[in-house]
Amino acid sequence: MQPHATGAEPSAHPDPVLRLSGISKSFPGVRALSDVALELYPGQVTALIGENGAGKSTIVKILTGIYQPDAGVIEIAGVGTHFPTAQAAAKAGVTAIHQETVLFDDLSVAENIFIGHAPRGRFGLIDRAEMLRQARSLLARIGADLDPATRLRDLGIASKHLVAIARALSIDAQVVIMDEPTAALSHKEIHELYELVERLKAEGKAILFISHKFDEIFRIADRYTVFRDGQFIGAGRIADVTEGALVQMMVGRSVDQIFPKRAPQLGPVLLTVAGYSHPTEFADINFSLRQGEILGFYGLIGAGRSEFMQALFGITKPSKGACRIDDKVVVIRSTTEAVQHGIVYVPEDRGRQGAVKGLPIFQNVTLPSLGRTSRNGFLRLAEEFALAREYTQRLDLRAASLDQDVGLLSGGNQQKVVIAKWLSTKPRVIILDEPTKGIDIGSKAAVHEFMAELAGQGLAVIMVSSEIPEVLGMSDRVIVMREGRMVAELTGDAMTPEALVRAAAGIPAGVAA
Amino acid sequence: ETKRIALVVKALGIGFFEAAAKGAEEAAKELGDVEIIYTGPTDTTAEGQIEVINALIAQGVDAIAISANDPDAVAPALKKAMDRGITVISWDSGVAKDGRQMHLNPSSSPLIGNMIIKLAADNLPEGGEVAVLSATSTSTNQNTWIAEMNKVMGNYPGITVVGTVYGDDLADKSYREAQGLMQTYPNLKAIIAPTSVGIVAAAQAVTDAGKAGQINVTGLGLPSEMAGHVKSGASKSFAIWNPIDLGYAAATIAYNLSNGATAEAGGTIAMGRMGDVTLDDNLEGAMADPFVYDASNVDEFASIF
Amino acid sequence: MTRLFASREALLAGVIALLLVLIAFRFPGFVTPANLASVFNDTAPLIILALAQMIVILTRCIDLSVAANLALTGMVAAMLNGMGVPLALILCGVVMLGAAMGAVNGLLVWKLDIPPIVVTLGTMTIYRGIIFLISDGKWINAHQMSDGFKALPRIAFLGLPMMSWIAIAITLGFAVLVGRTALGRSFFAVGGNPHAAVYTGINVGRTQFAAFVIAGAMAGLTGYLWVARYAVAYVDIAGGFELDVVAACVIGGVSIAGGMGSVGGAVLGALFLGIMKNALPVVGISPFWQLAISGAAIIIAVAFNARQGRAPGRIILKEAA
Amino acid sequence: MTPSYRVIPDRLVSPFAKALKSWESLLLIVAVAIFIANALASPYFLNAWNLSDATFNFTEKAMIAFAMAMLIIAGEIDLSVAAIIALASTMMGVAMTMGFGTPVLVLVGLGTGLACGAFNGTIVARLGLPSIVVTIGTMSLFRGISYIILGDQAFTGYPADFAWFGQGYVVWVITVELVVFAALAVAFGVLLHRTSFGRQVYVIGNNPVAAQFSGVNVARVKFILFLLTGLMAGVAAVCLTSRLGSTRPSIATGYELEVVTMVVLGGVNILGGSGTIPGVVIAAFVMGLVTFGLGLLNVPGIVMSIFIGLLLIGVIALPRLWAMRRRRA
Ligand SMILES: Nc1ncnc2c1ncn2[C@@H]1O[C@H](COP(=O)(O)OP(=O)(O)OP(=O)(O)O)[C@@H](O)[C@H]1O
Ligand SMILES: Nc1ncnc2c1ncn2[C@@H]1O[C@H](COP(=O)(O)OP(=O)(O)OP(=O)(O)O)[C@@H](O)[C@H]1O
Ligand SMILES: [Mg+2]
Ligand SMILES: [Mg+2]
Repeated sequence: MQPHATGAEPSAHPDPVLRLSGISKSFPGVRALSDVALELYPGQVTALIGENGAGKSTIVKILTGIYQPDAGVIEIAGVGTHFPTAQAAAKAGVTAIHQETVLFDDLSVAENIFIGHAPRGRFGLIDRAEMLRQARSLLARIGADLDPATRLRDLGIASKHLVAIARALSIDAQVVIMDEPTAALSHKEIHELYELVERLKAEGKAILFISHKFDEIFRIADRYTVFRDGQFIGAGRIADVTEGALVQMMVGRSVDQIFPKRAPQLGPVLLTVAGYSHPTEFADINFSLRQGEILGFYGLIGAGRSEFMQALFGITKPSKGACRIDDKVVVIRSTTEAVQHGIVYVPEDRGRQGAVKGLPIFQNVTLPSLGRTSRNGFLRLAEEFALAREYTQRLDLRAASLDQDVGLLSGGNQQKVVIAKWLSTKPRVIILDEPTKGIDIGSKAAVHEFMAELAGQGLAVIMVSSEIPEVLGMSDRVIVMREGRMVAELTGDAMTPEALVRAAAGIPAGVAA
Repeated sequence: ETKRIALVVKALGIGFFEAAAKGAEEAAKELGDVEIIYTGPTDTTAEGQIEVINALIAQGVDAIAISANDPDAVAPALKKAMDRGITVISWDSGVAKDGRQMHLNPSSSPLIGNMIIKLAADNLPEGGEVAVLSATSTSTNQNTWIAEMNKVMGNYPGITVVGTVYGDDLADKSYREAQGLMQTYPNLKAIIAPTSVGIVAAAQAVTDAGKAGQINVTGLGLPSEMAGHVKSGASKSFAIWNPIDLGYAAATIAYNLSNGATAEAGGTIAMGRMGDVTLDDNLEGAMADPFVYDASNVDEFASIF
Repeated sequence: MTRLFASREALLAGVIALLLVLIAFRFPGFVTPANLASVFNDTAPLIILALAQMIVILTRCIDLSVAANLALTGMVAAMLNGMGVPLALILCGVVMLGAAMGAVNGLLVWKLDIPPIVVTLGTMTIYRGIIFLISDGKWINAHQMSDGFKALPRIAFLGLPMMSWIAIAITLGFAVLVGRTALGRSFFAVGGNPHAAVYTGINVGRTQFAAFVIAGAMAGLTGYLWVARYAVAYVDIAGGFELDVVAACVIGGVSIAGGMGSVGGAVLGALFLGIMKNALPVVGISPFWQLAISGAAIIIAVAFNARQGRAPGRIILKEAA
Repeated sequence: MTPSYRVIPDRLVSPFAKALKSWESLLLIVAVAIFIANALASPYFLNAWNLSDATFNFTEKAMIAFAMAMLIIAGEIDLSVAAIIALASTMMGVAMTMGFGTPVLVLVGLGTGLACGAFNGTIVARLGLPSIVVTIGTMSLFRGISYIILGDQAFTGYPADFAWFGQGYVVWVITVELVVFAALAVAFGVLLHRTSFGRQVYVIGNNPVAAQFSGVNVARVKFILFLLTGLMAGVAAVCLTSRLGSTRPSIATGYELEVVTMVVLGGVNILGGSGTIPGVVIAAFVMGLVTFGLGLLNVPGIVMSIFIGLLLIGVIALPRLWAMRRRRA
């Protein structure tokens, strides 16, 4: 199928609600968008597809008045307009669920939903009762079972995301934008989100949906638009295109989506964890891990996988349990000690826990390896650059230079820097927590390739992932966690999608999943 | 060639020192070939005065006459000044002996010590509790006067000093300290504040507490600042020497020393219209007796200083 | 029940009550209503400025220039009084002048994006310097002020001086501002997550500007009250008071990182400090001990507050909950 | 995997070009301008002895500023430094009255500084309390202990050889304090810019969570920084006590804000994450030159502080205003 290069459509379709044309936007040193076009139609879901750093989030920010375009036209229902502030965009009927959760931990759920446009009562003061009432009905509408008076800080990450969705819907909008809305949601919530999207479609809203997951794009999108390196590549109807063609447009070449084939060469047992427990977060975790093995950890969001991994890495202290490396008992009280023992952890929350924004790429990469790139505590710049160059290039990092601030990279490229940082330490056990979350398809393959290579070199790899194909495709063995406990350990033929979902959701055998 | 004499005060802006500067200018006019540099830090710290002294040394002034915030801390800097040929004297609040050629007390310390307790006692024929509100705890002259006062307490039976507090020569702190005194000692009969800042603040605090007339505020103050409180009855009487005279005398002594006069124990130095000052073994001398102000004469002097 | 106990305000109120009981043990006269009223009156400027500082801190800023602002407006008030300007005009004048100085801080933070601590460190010295320039360093003493000028904060009404009533009125005003207006809620949003505030259409800079202007206006009003109350104006009045104000906020549970705090907390924090300051000399503790004791009190209070405020964390394990 | 990697250059801008456009260069121009203005304004300025005296206006504060700069870069602050000076000086006085000689006095001064730093460091780094508030508390606590010990008394009569630190000369007009200042400038410059410890300081200032997740012992680094700051306050206490020849509890009042001003003027981001030691060194000279130059004209200290305040805001604001104008044009 040949995609329509112009995005123009047969007249059978209604006119677009929103049309962008000739939009360009530059940041110091980066041209994020050049002369791109985008059209959204009422009652249809348009998927915006592109690699990390293609400019997807940038266009969202332009549409919501957070960035101003350098050039180009925004038309709503055929009338040219511009959005100097976020409020102007909301007034014009554009609302968005942003890629980062943009909420306030110390305000209540209701206040988070209505901040900036709270219902007013007497003397123009905020009408709290009315605000709670409206919040309750909004939450009910998206099927979220939340008390609007709860402080946001007390909610889990998935619930927070639901609040963000409720907030977007609290604005009466014609255009709803969702920037990777399912990245932080678990199975059940994702399905509820799909239903919500269907309902919004039925209400005649125009939806812009950004995702790296092709299965969901094909499931809910009606149309697509592809960007590559800030350029408009094509647009058209989903029905007229295949996955392979989309990927081709996206990366400019064909990508082998098959997980790397490998014949695991298992060495001796490297790591043994016995009875690891935490007073409130997880209990009684037992497993052992061999050299050259990839161990998957599956579970729903909030199952406690990250909490356990962070305890293993010395961030939090367990209350009970022992950890042995090479059959020697080790006590890990800090991250420094974990690194000394060869255990490293690639965190899930790269913005907060991974990248050090404000410092250049090379300094990020060499941070845990400073002992190797320095002599007697004195730094050696040339060695730092050499080390950083080696690992970032292998991960196909897109950056202007190694001296560039990490904060200026796109989300996916930041993740690559964080992974490079840990690989450069030559660890023995590497824990990857959602390593491909928010990473585009090309880089994803590179990360998978790399994981296989690491295992081949005799490293022990732990991979926490919520993506079933990834877990099944990469792991030699899978541990499933639910509510802080190990509920299943699967190997070989027992590793099926059904088994994973059943164990993770706590559905006993025999009941339909 | 004109002589440049620096009058260094504890802090700029205090009425007492402004008046002293007026006196120094008067001396300059009388002597003819003198330029007065009136300077000081803006808060009452020794470090601030040292920076001022360093700047004066750099300018090569002929003489420095200082009222010190700390007798010891400024001494090394002043010693350096003397090493570079600058005449150094202290006045009002003194400097350690090796940091100056002589020190001019406004009055003799025993006289002042006796005066402040006498002012309180004269209005308390039946005796009673009195408290002292001082300036900073490091203030040399305050401490000397209070020590002298304690020496003569035996002459005033029935009067007991129940406490000493420090207002740091800050109006608001002094005010709060005075309030604290009234709360702590319900039978308090008088507050002695041998500081021009403290006495005004204490009088205001007593007035605000509705105790004007019951608690007598006395000590050392400026007539212009105290006139209102004398009228309201918060203060029955207070004493002070004339700061204009003091500035005048300090400037004249500095001039004479830098023109060849010598400061030696037992010797005298001329102070122009104020007569001669006689130095003791510590090379200190007293200018004049303190003068008492009350309702009968305060208005007359309020317009002068 | 546990909620009530856990709330920092209730806890702080308890500590204050305990403090009063301990003082009463040594010196019963301190807890008489008349004396407590006078302590409250003494603490009024601290209460007003702690509230003002609170909203600034809520927006992730800090205003170190409040005391200098107070001193400058106080001096201007005294000078205007000396020129015979009527009191009503002086009152309007000080609030406007204070707000203008707050606006200078706010504009530098908003338009030039200079960190607030740097801006106000600079303006703190500049405002103090300006007092010296306009007053020539001279003091304005009680006898140079008109009786009407000095009287306002002292007028008693229902047994409390006007200064206390003003503090009470301002406390109520802040309660409404912070709890019930869009601006008040946006202070929390801006401080809690400035990044997210942008996405919700709140102008971070402008909200911070508003906080500075309000704080400045409060400092201006307090400037008049201070000068009229103590009947003196000079360069150094309220020197170092900005640190007391910040300490009051922090003791009251206002998070220095922004986004967290309450009117009740700030007021209680100010009262705690005020009672400490007033009580120490009264119970006969040597003046030389005062500084160390209040320092220790601040550290303990902060440590305590932090322990209280520490998030309990999520609890994944069902039976542990 | 494809062997042909996309090549990422190390740098696009050379470090030298970066330095030319840096804050430090701007500040250096300001310093030179102030120097020239001073020379033109006062005939007494260009005199070796006078310039030597002028260094006392900043040396002690600058010693603390080096450590404070690192602390601020790491995202913390210590407002208790002036109070540490007071306590260290008081302790030296106590040791002196017990009859100890100069070497012991110096050790006591440095030791007290270290102890105070350890106290701050423990509370901030181990208990995780906000340093700005904790050190407002310890500021009262440390100075309060001085008041408890000294009351309205003073310690005087330090041994004659003790005066060497604050009043001595190494050669000609070069004072002991100036040499100590220079040595510390180099030491801190190397520590911050050339060692892995210094790198960790920057990392913590930019993102303490990521630093912990990268194996950096955040609490330890912060603790060491507080220790260093306390130590430097101890060094300053030795110098200042020696220079004044006496100890009062009110010694060094208000130094903390001048130190912070110096650090910020030196281009250190008060929010942490960036700044350099050379910047702080230049800022120290700028502040010393301004106060001394204006002092020669007998300008009152408070008016000088207006200049410092304007300088502080102006040096940050002007380039930004300039950039805004250019963007609009
Ligand atoms: N504020 C900014 N300053 C500088 N560069 C930026 C900024 N925001 C985005 N960029 C750059 O613009 C480009 C597009 O980024 P954008 O976030 O839009 O990518 P994306 O398509 O959303 O990627 P991802 O899938 O990783 O989220 C990237 O090269 C990024 O580095
Ligand atoms: N309410 C919350 N408050 C703060 N942090 C949270 C909250 N909920 C989740 N997180 C953080 O988000 C991440 C999610 O971890 P969580 O334990 O909930 O899930 P998980 O089972 O580890 O799996 P996943 O990696 O899929 O999220 C963790 O880093 C956790 O610390
Ligand atoms: Mg994006
Ligand atoms: Mg997780």
